[in-house]
Amino acid sequence: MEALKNKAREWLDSRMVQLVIGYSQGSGDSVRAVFVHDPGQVETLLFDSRCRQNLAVYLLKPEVKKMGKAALVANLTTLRAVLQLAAENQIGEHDVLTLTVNPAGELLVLSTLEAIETYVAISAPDLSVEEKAELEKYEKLGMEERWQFWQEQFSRCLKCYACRAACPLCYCSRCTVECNQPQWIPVPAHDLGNLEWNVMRAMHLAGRCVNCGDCSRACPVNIPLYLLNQKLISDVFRNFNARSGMAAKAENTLSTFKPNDKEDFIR
Amino acid sequence: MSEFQPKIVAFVCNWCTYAGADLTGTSRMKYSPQVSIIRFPCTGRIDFMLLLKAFANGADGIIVSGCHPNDCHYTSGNFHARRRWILFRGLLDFMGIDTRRIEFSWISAAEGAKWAQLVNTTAENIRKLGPFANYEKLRHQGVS
Amino acid sequence: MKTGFYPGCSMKGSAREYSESLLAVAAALGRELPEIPDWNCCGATAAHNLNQDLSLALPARILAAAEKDGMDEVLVPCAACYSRLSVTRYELLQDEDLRQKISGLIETNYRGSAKVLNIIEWLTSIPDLETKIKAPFARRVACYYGCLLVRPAGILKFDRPEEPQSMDQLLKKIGATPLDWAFKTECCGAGFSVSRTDLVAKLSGLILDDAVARGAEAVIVACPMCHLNLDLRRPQIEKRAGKKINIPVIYITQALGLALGIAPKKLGLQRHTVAVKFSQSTEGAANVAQSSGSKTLPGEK
Amino acid sequence: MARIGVFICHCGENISATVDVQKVAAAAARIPGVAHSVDYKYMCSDPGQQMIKNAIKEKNLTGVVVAACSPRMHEPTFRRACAEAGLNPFLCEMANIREHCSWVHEKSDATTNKAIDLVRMMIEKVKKSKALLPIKVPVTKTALVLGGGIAGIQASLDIANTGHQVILVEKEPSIGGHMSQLSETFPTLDCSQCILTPRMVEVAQHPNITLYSYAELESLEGFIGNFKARIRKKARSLDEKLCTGCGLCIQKCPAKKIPSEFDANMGIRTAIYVPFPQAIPNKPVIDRGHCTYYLKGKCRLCEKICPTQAIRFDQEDEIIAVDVGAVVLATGFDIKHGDFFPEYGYGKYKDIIDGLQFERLASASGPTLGEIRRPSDGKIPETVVFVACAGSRDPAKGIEYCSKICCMYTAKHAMLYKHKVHEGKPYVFYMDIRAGGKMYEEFVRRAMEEDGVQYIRGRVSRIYERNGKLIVKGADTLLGARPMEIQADMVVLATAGVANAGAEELAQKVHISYDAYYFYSEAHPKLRPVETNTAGIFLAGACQAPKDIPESVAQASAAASKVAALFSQAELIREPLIAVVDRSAPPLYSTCVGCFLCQSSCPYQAIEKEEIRGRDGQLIKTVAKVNPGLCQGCGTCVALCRSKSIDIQGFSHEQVYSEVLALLNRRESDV
Repeated sequence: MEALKNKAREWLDSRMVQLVIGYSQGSGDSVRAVFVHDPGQVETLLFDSRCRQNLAVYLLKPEVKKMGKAALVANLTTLRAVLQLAAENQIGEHDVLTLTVNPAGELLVLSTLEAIETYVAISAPDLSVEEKAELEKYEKLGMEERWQFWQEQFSRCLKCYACRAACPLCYCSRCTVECNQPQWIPVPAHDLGNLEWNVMRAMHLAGRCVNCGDCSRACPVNIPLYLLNQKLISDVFRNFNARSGMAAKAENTLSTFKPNDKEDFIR
Repeated sequence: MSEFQPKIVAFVCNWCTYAGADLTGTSRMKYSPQVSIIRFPCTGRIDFMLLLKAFANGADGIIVSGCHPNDCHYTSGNFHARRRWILFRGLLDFMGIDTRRIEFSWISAAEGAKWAQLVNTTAENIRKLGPFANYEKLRHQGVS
Repeated sequence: MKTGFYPGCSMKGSAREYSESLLAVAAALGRELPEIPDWNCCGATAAHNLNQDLSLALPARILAAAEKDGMDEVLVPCAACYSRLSVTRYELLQDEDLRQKISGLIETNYRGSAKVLNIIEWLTSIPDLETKIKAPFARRVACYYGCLLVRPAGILKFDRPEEPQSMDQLLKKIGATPLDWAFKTECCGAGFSVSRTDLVAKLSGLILDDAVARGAEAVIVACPMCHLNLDLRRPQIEKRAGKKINIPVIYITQALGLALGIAPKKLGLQRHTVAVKFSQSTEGAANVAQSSGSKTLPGEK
Repeated sequence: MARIGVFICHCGENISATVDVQKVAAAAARIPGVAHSVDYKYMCSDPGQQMIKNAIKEKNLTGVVVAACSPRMHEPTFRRACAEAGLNPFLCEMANIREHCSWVHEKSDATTNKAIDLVRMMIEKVKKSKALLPIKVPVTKTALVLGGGIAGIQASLDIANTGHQVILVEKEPSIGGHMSQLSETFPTLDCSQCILTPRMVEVAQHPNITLYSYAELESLEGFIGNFKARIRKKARSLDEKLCTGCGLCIQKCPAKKIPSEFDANMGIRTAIYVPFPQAIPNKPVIDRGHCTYYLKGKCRLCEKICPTQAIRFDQEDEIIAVDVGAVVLATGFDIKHGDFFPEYGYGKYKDIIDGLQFERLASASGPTLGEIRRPSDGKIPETVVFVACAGSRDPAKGIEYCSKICCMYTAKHAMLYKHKVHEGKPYVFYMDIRAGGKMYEEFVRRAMEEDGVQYIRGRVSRIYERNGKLIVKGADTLLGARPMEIQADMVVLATAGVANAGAEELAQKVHISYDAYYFYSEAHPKLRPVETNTAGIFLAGACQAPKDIPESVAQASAAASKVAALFSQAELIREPLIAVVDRSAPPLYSTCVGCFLCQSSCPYQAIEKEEIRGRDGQLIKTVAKVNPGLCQGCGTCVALCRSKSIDIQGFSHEQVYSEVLALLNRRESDV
C-alpha cells in the first residue's frame, strides 16, 4: 500500500502525470474512485479486493482528458480495458501509466502497453469455473424459461443507461439509441424497447467486453447484464478462440474472420 | 378462422440469393407467397438490428441468405456476416428467443430450386410454430 | 520448473538398462526425475488401432496426473510412449470439445499445461553439458533416430524429420564423431519384433550394414523398440546376412553415462545381447565392461 | 411532401395472369405521397418508358417505382428513362413482382396482396432515397509494371501499343526473367532466348516504355487512377548514358570466380558484369559485394580501361517519383532451394541439382555450352533420375498445391538429356502426370515412347551416396508398390515453384491480399482473375500462382487490356452506391469515434484515417473516411459500425429500415 502511495506521490511530484485515478475509502465499507491531483492527497489511495470498479471508464471522458496525463490504479479487468481501448485506437502508448498490485501483494508499475500485455496474460482463459457453471445453469434452462427469466429481468429496466455510462467500452460520441432517423430503439422503457436495447448493448460489446461486470453493478434494478456479456465471451472464445483486452494490437473478432469459421446452422 | 398464414421476411444479398430467387421465377417453380424478399448488396450489409425490427413489426419468421463461402461478390462479406450470425443467434437463443424462426442459408445464383425448397420448408416450419406469441405480447406495448 | 518422468512398460522391463542409465545420468547431472504418481500404460501400438477415445484417454490420464503433481514438463524416454503422449496433448489442445470429452472419461480436467519432452530435448536443455564431460566418448557413431521420435512431423516438430540432427549435435557435445549416413530414420521392423522376426532381420540388417560400411563403432539409439530389434534380434540378423556383425547398439544415455565417467555396470551395458566392446585404438575411449552378456530378460531379474 | 409515381407492369400476361394489377395500382394510389399510379402492358417498351417520362414531367414526380420484373433485368432501363426525363436515376426503384411473385405463386388474393406489399415497400424506400451523382475519378494514363520477365514484358508492350505510357521496373540488372534462363521450351522445343530476346529489344526501343532495370519499388500510395510510386534505382556504379556496353571492363575484371545467379550458380561471372550476353539494357553492374575495389580499396581496373570513362564508384541509389494510374504486378516466382530436401541430399551432394540448374546445363549459352556434364567432375552422366513433385503436393513439406509446370519441364529435361546423351538412361519418378494443355499430353507421350524415358509412378523416399553413385530409393506403385533402388550419376529435382522472397513485403507495400503461400490473390477466382481486390492493381504471370509461359503471356495481355480499358476514358465514372462516413457540425464533426474496426473489415482497403484539425491546425479528432475510388459498396462496414456513423448510398439505414416497416405493416386500405 505504501509503495502505491509513494509511486503516486513520486509521479505527481515529478509532474510525470497530472492526475492519479485510483480508489479510496467510500461511505461504509465501500470504495469509490478518487482523482488525485495534489501529492498531498495520495494518502487517500488504497487497493484491495473491494476495488472492482473498472477505472478505465474515466480515461476517455473529456473532462478527465482535460486534466492532463493520468496514472491509473488498475485491477486486472481495468488493464484489459486499457489494452482493448488501445486496440480500438482510443488511447495511445503514452496516454496512460498504470499501477497494479499482483496477487502476491507487490506493486507493479506497468508503464508500457507491452508490460500490461505480459501481465494480463495471467488472467483466466475466458471465464472462471464459477462463471462457466452459472452460465451453463441458464443455458440448460428451457427456451420458454429463458424467455420468462429475461422478460422478468428486462421488465425492470428503466432505460437509464447506467450500464452504458459505467462501461469503459461504451465510448461512442453518439450511441445508436440516440439515432432518431431512423429510431432504432424506441425511447420509452417498455418491454420491446428494453429487449432491443439490451440485445444491442450485448452485441455491441461482443468480442470487446473485458468482463469487468460494472454494467451489472451500475444497474439500479440489478439486471444480471454480465450474463449476456459472459455468454458472448464464451461463444467468442469457443468459436473463434479469441479474447478481448489481451493485446494492444489485436484485431477485433467481428471485424475479422477465418474462411473455416465453424457453424452448424446455415443450410 | 382460416389457417394461420405466417409473415416471413427474407433478407438476401443481391448477387447470389436474389439472383437465385430470380431463377426460381424464370423456372416457374412455385412457393408459398408468405415470403417477401428485401434486397441488400451483400450479407455483410445485413444489420442484426433489422432482424429485430422485423420481429417487432410482426414477422413470424425470417430468412437470411447470401453467397456460399468463397463465392461472395465482395470476397468476404459473407464471412463477416457468418461471424455475426454465430454470435447473434447464440445470444437470441440465450435470451429465449426462438431461433427456429430465423433460417440462415447459403443459396447461389444457380440454386433456384434450393430457394423454392427453403422458402416452402421455412413457411411450413413457421406455420407449425404458429404466430410469434411471445413477441406479439411485446409488440402491443408500443410502436417501433 | 518441475520435470517429471514417465517410464512406461519397457523402461521397467526389456529396456531397464535405458532407465538405469537415464537415472544414473540424471543423478550425475544433479537432475531430479520424480516418477509420475500412479502412471498407467500409454496404450502404444494397440490402442490407437482399436479405439480413438481409449488411445487419447490413456495418455491424457498420465498427463493429467503429472499436472496434478505440479509437473511443468514430463520426460518420456521411450519413443513410442513419447509419440502417444505428444499426439494426445496436441489433439486435445486442438479441439476444445474433444478435450472436455476426454477429461470426462478420465474424470479429471486435463489442461494440457505439462509439456512432453523426449530424451533428446531433455538432454539438449541441459546447460553446458560439455563442461561436465570427464571421459569424452571419442567414437565414430551412427545416430539412429527411428520413426516414433520424429513422426508425425506436423505434431512432434522434430528438428528435421527426414534428416534429423539434434542427436548428432548431442553426441558431438560428448566427444563423439557422428557420421553422415543414410538410415537415420529408416524402419527397423519395429512392431514386428515378435510376429515377423524375418522382416526385422532384413530391415535392421540394412541399417547395421550402412552403419558398418561408413565405419561406425557404435549405433546410438533413443528408443527401446529400435534397441530390441538391432540388439536382441542380432542373431536373426546375422543368420540372414550370413555373417557376424559386431557393432554394438547403445542408448544415448549410456553413451553420455560413459562420457560422464559412470561405471558401465551402473549403465546396464552388460545387459546387451551384443557385447559393448571398443577397440582401444581410439584414444580417450571410456573403459568399458566386457560383458559376454546373454541379456537378462524381465521376469528372470 | 413526396410525389411518387407508381407504374405497374403486366409484362404481357406474365404478371397480370396471377396478379390483379389494377388492384395493385389502385392500392398504391391510396398510399400517402403517391401522386400517380397506373398499370400498363409493357412498361419496358418505348411507349411504356414514355409514360414514365411524361408523368415525371407533368406531375413533377420526386420518385418513381416500377413494379415489374427483376431489377437485375431492367433497373438500368428505367433509371435511364428517369434520367432522360430529368429525374435523378437513383430516385427510381423497382418492385420485383414477376420473378419474386407472379411467376412463383398461383393466381390468388395472397399473390396480389404480396405484390401490393412489395410495391408499398419500394414506395417507402423511394421516399427515403436521395439524389446521387456518379463518382468521377481522374485517371493518370501511365501504367507501372513491376517485373521484367515474360509477363511484365508482354504487359508492357501491350499497354504501350495502345498508346499509353509504361514504366517498367526490373530488380535484376537485365529484363528477361526466368524465361531467359531456359534452354528449350515445351511442347515445341524451340529455343527460349530465340523467341524472348526480340521482345526484350522491342521493350528497349519502344517510345512509350521507360525501363528502370536494377531498380525496385520503394513505396506506393494513392488509389486507382491516382497512385504515387517511388522507385529506388540501385547504384549500377556507372553512368548509363556514357556506357556503350563494349564489355572491355568485363574482360579485364580480376574478380572472375563469382557464382553466376543467371547460371543458377552452375557457372561463374566477374564482379562487373551483365547477367548474360543478350542483356537489356546491355550495361554492366558492379557487384559491390565482390568487387575488389569495394572490398580492398584498390583495383579500379575497369575505371582505367573504360573508353568512355563511364565508371562511377561513388554513385548512389536514386529515388524516382512517378504518378501512375494503374499497376501491373508481374514479379514472377522462384523455385525451392537449399536445405529443403535433406532426405534427398539436396544441397549436400553436388550432382543433385534443381530444374533451373538443368536448364542452364542444357542451354547452348550455359556454362557447359549445352553439354550435359555433371557438376562434381564434369563427367557425362550415364543414368539420370528426374524427380517430379519434389515438394509440391506434399503437405509434410508445407506445399500442398501442384506447381503445375514440373510435369512438362521434367518430360522436356528427360528428352533433352536423351537427345544430347543417346546412350543415357533417364528415369522419371512421378505421382501423376498433369499434361493439360495444347500438345502437352502428346509431348509427354513422345518422351516415353520415342525417347524411351523410363517413367516410374512412385515417390522417392531417400537419396544417398554410396561409392560414387547416388542411390535413389523409391517405390513403383504400379508394380505393387515394390520398393526399388536406382544407382544414378545425377539427380534432377523438380523442386516446387514458390512465391518470390519478398513477395509478402511487396504485397503489403501495395496493399493487396495474398494466399497462405504468398501468391497474390485475384479479386475473383473465376470472373476477375487478373484484378486484385485493390482497384487499379492487376496481376500477370507466376506471382499469382505457378504458370507456364503461354499462360503467363495470356494473363499479361488480359491485365494489359484491363489497364487499357481503364485508360480509355478521361475519368473513371462509378456508380455512387458506396459507403460514406457521416460528417456533422462542430464540436462533433462526425459521430465516428475512430475505433477503426471497420478498417480491417473492408475487403478493399477503402477505409482511411482522416485527421480533423481546427483552424489553428491542431488535431481535433481522427475519424474514418471511405475512399470513393476504392469502395465497392458491399456495406460490411455499415452493419459493423456500432454508432451507425457509416451509411451506404442506395441501401441506407433509412431506406432499408422503412422497407422492413413498410413490408410488414399492411394498411387496411391495401386489401
